[in-house]
Amino acid sequence: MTQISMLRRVAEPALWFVGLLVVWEILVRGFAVPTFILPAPSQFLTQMVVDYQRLAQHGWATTQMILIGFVAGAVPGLILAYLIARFRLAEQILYPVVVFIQGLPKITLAPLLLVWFGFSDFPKILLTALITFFPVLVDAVTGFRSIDKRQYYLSRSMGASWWQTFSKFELPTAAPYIFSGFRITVVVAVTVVIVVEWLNSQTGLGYLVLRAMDSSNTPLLFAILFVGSMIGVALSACVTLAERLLLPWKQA
Amino acid sequence: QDHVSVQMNWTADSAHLGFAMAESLGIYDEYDLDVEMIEGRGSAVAAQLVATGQVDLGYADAVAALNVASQGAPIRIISTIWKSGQFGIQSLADSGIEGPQDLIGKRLAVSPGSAMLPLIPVFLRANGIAEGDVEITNSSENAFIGLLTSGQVDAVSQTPENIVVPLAAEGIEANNMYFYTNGVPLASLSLVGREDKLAERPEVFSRFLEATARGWQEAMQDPEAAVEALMEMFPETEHSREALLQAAEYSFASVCPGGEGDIIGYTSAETWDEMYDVMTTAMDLSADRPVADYYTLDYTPETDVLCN
Amino acid sequence: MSEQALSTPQTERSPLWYRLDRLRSSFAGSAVLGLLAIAALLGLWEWLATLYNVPLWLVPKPSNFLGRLVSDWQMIGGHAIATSITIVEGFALGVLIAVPLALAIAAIPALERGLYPVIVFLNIMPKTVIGPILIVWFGIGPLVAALIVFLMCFFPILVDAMSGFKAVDKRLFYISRTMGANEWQSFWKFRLPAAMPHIFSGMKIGVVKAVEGVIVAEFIASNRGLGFMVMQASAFMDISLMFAGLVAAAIVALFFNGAMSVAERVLMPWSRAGH
Amino acid sequence: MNQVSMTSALSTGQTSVAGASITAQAITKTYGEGPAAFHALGPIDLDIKPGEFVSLIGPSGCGKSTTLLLASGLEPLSSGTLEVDGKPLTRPLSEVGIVFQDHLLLDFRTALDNVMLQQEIRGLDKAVIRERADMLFDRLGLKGAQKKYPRQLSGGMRQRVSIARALVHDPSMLLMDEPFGALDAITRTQIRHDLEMLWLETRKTVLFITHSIEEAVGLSDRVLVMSTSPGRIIEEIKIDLPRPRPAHLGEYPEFSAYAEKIYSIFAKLGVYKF
Amino acid sequence: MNQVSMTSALSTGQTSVAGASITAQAITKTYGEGPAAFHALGPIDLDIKPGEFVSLIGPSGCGKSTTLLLASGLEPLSSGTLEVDGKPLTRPLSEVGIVFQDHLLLDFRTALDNVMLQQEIRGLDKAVIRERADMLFDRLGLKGAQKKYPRQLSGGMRQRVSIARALVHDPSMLLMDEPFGALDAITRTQIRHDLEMLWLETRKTVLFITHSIEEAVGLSDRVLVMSTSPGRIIEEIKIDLPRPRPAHLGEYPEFSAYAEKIYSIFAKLGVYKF
Ligand SMILES: Nc1ncnc2c1ncn2[C@@H]1O[C@H](COP(=O)(O)OP(=O)(O)OP(=O)(O)O)[C@@H](O)[C@H]1O
Ligand SMILES: Nc1ncnc2c1ncn2[C@@H]1O[C@H](COP(=O)(O)OP(=O)(O)OP(=O)(O)O)[C@@H](O)[C@H]1O
Ligand SMILES: NC(=[NH2+])NCCC[C@H](N)C(=O)O
Ligand SMILES: [Mg+2]
Ligand SMILES: [Mg+2]
Repeated sequence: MTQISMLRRVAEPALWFVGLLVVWEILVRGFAVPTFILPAPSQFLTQMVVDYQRLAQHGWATTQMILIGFVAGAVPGLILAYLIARFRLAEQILYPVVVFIQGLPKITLAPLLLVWFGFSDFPKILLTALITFFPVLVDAVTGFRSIDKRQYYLSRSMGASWWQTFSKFELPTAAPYIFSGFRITVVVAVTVVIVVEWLNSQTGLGYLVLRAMDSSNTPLLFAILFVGSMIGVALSACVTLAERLLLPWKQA
Repeated sequence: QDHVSVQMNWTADSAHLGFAMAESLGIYDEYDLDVEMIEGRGSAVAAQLVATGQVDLGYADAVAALNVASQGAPIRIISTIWKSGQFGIQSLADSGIEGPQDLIGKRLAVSPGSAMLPLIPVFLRANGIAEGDVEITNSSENAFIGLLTSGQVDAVSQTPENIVVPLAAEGIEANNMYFYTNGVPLASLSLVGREDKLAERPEVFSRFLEATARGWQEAMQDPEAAVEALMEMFPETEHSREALLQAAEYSFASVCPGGEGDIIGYTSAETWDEMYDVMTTAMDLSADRPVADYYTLDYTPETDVLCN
Repeated sequence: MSEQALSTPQTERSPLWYRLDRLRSSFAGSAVLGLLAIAALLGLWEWLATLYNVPLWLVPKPSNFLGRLVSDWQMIGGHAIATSITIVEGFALGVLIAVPLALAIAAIPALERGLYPVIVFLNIMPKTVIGPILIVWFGIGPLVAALIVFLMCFFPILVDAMSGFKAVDKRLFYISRTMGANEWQSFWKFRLPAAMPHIFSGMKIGVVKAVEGVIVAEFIASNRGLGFMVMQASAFMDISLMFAGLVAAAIVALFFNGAMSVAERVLMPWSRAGH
Repeated sequence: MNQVSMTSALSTGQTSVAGASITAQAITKTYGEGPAAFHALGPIDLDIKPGEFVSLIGPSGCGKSTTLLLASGLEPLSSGTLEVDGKPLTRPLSEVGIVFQDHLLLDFRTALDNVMLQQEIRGLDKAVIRERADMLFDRLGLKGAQKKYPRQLSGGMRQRVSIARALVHDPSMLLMDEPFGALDAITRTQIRHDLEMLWLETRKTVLFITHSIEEAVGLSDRVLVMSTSPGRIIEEIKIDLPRPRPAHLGEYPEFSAYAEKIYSIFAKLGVYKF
Repeated sequence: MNQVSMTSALSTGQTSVAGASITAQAITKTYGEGPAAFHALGPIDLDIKPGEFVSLIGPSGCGKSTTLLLASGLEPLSSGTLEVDGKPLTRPLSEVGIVFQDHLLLDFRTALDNVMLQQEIRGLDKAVIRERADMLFDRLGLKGAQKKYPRQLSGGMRQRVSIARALVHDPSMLLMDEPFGALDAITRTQIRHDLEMLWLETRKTVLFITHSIEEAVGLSDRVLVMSTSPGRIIEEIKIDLPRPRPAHLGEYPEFSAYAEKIYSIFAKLGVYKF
């Protein structure tokens, strides 16, 4: 039973991917699209095999950065979300500031951050966190607000402390929303990290992107993006898995 | 050995052949220098990193460096390596664009935010072309090759290394027209230092300039070896040997625009005055400080290193 | 009679008017507080910059770029409007495609297993890389900018709408089916309103991503808009105009977000009622 | 309160379309699958004739609500066959009014809008249904609650709104899951009477789930008594009492005899401990 | 089923801490504000002595649940004063067991975990409470439901889980809002009896809200009858019947007299139409 569904879980997306790549290959060949505009899958997949070592190494650097950036974005996102959802004043003061900061095209700041902090990890983490925390924040706010106010009757009548109310009532109620924020964030984070590395790093897939672009090596470029996307798909699957494990009542 | 860190303008390419050659031939060792070349992300960033003191020297386009300096950054250009501008206009060979006048009525793609942007109006004016006569469209430079080959634009503004060389690799012939030779006589990639750091170890920087100039001289003599040296110094580079070799021609032309006998890395005070004139009159650079505030010839090597 | 005394004073105003009035006052209230908070943030920045004597080429002071915002308001405003139009186009496209797609994915498990990873996969392609390819395909023009905005805001809306549709209490379908509701009715009258809180949070994220996207889009291909202006400014090393552009973009984001909140209050009156 | 009786509010002139029949053979329901499977109901047989009023009574958790969900086609059978009007049920019944045990009002609609949903979805005449809705609101003591959202209503009011929703479109069959559970004794008796009058007039088929022996006996042609979980029908009791039946049933010995009989069946199930 | 009686399951040896007193003067509650304000309750007075069992009965929507929320300190008063054990109530009571009308189980916890929440939050001994929980589950007919999530339970089972949750920590005061509403007649009588036995043993203060006249008379020392909305207390009836009271109250004339009295008060409120 479970084995069959496991198989499906892997086979079905795989089928879609293969389909996508085949259509891509046919289109590129059919319309004779030059490689420097859009390489055929066969080209960049070959490139992937050739360059697997470098891709793996930089891919790992990027993955680490994504994970760090994700945590650095999600944790403040959750804290702010809680404050915003619970305290009207916090909502009125913090939310506009958050939207304001979020509305600043922070990517433009990448060169400035590079000037301030050099090629260190800090500006990369900062940028990633700044760009990624918003989805978690917004979804968590909705989640914390979705709690039926009458549940507070229950928690208060038990004399629950602040922490107990949070951990036993509010957090589980908001959890499905928070996970949906995570699903968005983890995917956004991949893109962001790649762009940030492209602008501001000496390692990672984004840095390789820069190299590939400089030398007009589009097969390499797409090989890199393919790897990045696979990382994203994998991380996204991890979030789904975590959701299944942590929120068993959604499955029942 | 004296340590000198240099913030490069970009990732390693033909603009850094001279440095790689100096390193690989042991010239820097000879001058008792321990040189660290750091790949970068644009000239402005390099100039700013010098200003914040994170590196000893920067390798940046003169226009960008002067712009940073004019906003109060305590930096000075100590040597102009690429004495002629790197930017220009590229078009497919069969487009019939040979000179500036041929651009009239054509579509020209420019990348917003790029360093060539301020140069284009100067270039047009110098050639008596009204801005409305050329249809300028804004597009990311990463689309340039596609736009050119698909015929969506007639010309693009970039460096020949970034357009002509990769097109050649695809078997497509293209032309380049430098701004420098068409009415915009501005220097390009230059070494920039911060005033206090320069004052601290004047003689070290002097040595560095001489060693570097000699590196370029050697590179021009043996381009293959220079490319080899570059690939050894920056093994991560994606550029192919052939591409680097082709680009080297453009690079060397910029180092020695005056041809044989030109002094590598040296721009005279008179030329500086002319450049400053162009920048303050045609390019909005503030003229409240004299040009002598922005450059110094104090570190120029005792003995001139000449082009051959 | 004490009962009379206790009952609330009768007012002439209709409940609708009262609702509008409350909305306005509370909305204006939040707006003022929010602006004060942002002003405080900028004030702190100004103070620190002055205190440490930070030079302009490193970080401009708020007084520098806010001044530009005022003196060049016509030019900046024009770009802001161009940007806003692109946002509206791309965002509308995003909502129109993401919501129905989310419904399909939520309804058909095979799509979630198969199509969703592909969407994740495609979504990760950085827009800065996709953009140039789009330009070559679609030409330089507003279409590409709108497409990039669409690509940016599509995903958050999709994900949140998906969880919204999935979170709908299964028992609500009991009612819709016993009423013989057709697919359209059950979507329109049950699933959509029930999923609304999720969709709105997706749209709130989406609209901010759209602002981010539009700037990127205008870096890549456009002849107007705030992103274009910021890039021009950076080419000319006009840092204060650059920051003025960034701030203007943030204001555009605030505006769209505010519009979102108003839409939420109007479209989901039940979320405000009671308690 | 409005003095129009619910009966007149409900019969819109069109006299008595006979209701549908429900026939079920050996239906069962198992929730979940694999080791987590839970056999919740049956096998049970049902044979409800057109226009009959049948009550289902049984201990909590025995599968009454499940039976209703199966009979309405809302949950698939795990086994057995089910026919409505002689035709196998392939999709949820829609010519029906259902009161669910947990009222299932839509949070995002006001009380009135919850009721008017029937009109919107079925495409009925708005003015007519609106009038019926207003009468039902009056009749059910919901005056003034029209514009409130469910969460602003008391428990009993929510239940009454859901009753209004099930009746407003004058359905030919009624399925009601403990509809009067949260009502006070008086309203409960009142509405029971009203429902009986309505039924007498239109003779719709009614499947009525209740915990209350009094209600079951007071309303039904037939009472089906279910065993503890997994529920099966262990007794079928025909109630031969004249209609309309009186309010204070306790005072009538015929009633008490039936009630006593059901009590004793329950007692045999071993529920009592004292 | 387990034959241990609920009483013994509930009294953990520690004999009868007398309950708290509740005194309220002219309390009222208005929900919302401005033109949307709704005057839901009062003014009413309450004077519940320690260890007293008081029922509140009244038509649906009259403000019974609201009274409970006020008395527990969960909703702020709109006016009036309220004291518990002689001290003004400034924060929600916590030494209390509350059964809410809409059970308020947490969707994301299994039945057992919903009950064990009391232990987790109050930091009680896990083993002890777990044992009590198991006994309550048995006693309330919830055997086997421990690991089910609320949505997998029948309506009545959910309500019983919430009763277990209110009793598991052996509180000194009980506030119950229609706790037996969704139970079948038999279980209902059974649990009523069990609750009475428990109360006799420990004499906690109980405020009991019900729609059932039978339950009110069968359990209480005093019954407070409320008027229609906005509810006020219109009658106070002392129930002078010996305890424990029998299961089939209907058969006892003393009981019928009290019931009749309440019926007649309700009837005067104008609820009856037939
Ligand atoms: N949060 C709220 N906002 C507005 N009105 C409310 C709210 N809660 C209750 N009411 C109103 O207050 C009145 C009393 O409600 P309450 O729940 O106390 O009634 P009740 O006596 O418990 O009724 P029932 O027996 O049906 O449970 C009702 O008219 C209800 O509509
Ligand atoms: N979705 C579900 N998943 C798993 N088990 C379920 C589900 N719904 C109901 N059950 C189980 O099926 C049994 C019968 O439930 P049902 O709701 O039909 O009982 P009921 O007779 O209506 O009880 P009540 O009188 O308490 O409403 C119960 O034991 C319940 O736990
Ligand atoms: N592929 C590129 N964008 N190259 C740009 C090179 C950087 C340029 N030479 C500068 O000095 O700023
Ligand atoms: Mg049920
Ligand atoms: Mg109530």
